[in-house]
Amino acid sequence: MLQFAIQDADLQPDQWRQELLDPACGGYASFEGWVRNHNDGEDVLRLEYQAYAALALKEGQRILAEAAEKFPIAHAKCVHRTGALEIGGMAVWVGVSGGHRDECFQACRYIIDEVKHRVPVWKKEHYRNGDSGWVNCEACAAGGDHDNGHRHD
Amino acid sequence: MLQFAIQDADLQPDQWRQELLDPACGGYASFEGWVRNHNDGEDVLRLEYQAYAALALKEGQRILAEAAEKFPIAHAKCVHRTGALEIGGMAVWVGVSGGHRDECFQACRYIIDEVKHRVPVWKKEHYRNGDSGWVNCEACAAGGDHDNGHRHD
Amino acid sequence: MKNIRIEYFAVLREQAGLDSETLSTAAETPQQLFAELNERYAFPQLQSVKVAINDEFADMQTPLHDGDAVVFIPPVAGG
Amino acid sequence: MKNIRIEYFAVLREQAGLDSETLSTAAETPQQLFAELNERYAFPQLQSVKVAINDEFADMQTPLHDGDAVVFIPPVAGG
Repeated sequence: MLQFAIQDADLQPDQWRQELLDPACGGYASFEGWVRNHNDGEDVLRLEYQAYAALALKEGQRILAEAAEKFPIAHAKCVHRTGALEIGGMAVWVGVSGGHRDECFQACRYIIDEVKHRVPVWKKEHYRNGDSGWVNCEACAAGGDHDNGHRHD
Repeated sequence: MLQFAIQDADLQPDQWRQELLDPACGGYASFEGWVRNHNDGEDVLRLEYQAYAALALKEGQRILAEAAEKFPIAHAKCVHRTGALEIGGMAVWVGVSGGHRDECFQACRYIIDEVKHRVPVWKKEHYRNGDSGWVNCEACAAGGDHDNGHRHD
Repeated sequence: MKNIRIEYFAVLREQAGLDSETLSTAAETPQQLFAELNERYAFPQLQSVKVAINDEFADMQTPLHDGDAVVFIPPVAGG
Repeated sequence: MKNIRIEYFAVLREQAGLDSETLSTAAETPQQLFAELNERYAFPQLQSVKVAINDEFADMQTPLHDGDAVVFIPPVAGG
């Protein structure tokens, strides 16, 4: 099973984990992206995610297929949240099951890395100081250099 | 929070995940080790885990401390199961939360790798053909070479 | 002239003040179309902009056809 | 002679047929103690065996003291 989805409601990892169970699998790796209370030195109050759904679903599905081609996994699922999220909210979830832990970890990492760079989803941060900005948008966020790939988890 | 535990009852990852929530964290990585229905070409019916608890708890706790020293994570927890497990049962769980995904993935992987090699826990596999054997025990398991570090997930 | 449907997301949606519109344009490529829209809406400067035509990634030099649906994609930031 | 408490796990427990015992022994080190036990129980051959004294990993050449608790550790296989 390889499935990418987008939804405007709270993510349900406990439920989706069940979909990846397989008696032939010895490992399961998962990742959750949570909304942090700070980013780039700013206090973040909440976030807002927007997706270009038609293309995001295609691109997400392609990423899962690539992961399954590169690593001998059995199942992978990824769901991205849209809409308003509070601090601590879950923005994205990835789950992977496979024979051994090595392929599970590698595929899980591959999926989240690619999703963050390729799937057309955008987030707007709302700061304590009243500012807000679309992340990775040079001219709209305070504080400039948003070209650091390791900053937005 | 850094906590290693051993228990003879079913693992409860959904509950433990809550303990790792932190508004300063942007990422959460977890791993589950499941009992596979095969290993080394043999059909496995069930497994039995035995732990030298007093030392396992110390060594497990040391591993978590090492992970937190090597990678800038916030919280990590690992629980290992003992006793009899059926196919699909969860033998070990690791959860890590931190600021960014990179340290979460790395610490989670470090913990499970070290736990598997250093924590005094042993498993006995019961095969469909009636045989059984303590994994990694040369003379007792059928089929010989158990020195392959990537075989037991 | 061709009719092109344009959908806006993120900072482009905010700056254009609308989710989507259908435009009659002489633009031959997404590149030309984006320049035309930029004159109208004065988008903020972006590190990069990609384009999708009919819900697939495309090149900014791809010839546009009457009835195409175009989306300009500012740098993404999921997760 | 010193009294040593020995706890067995996994294949060693199965082969010895007991969980633990207290032994009066002349062995000076875990290495010597293991050889003595091996003569009695004929343990299967192991790739390696480690030792813990009083619930801490120790060297097979560490001097044993009266009252020590010793555990021999066959290759582990958790997860």
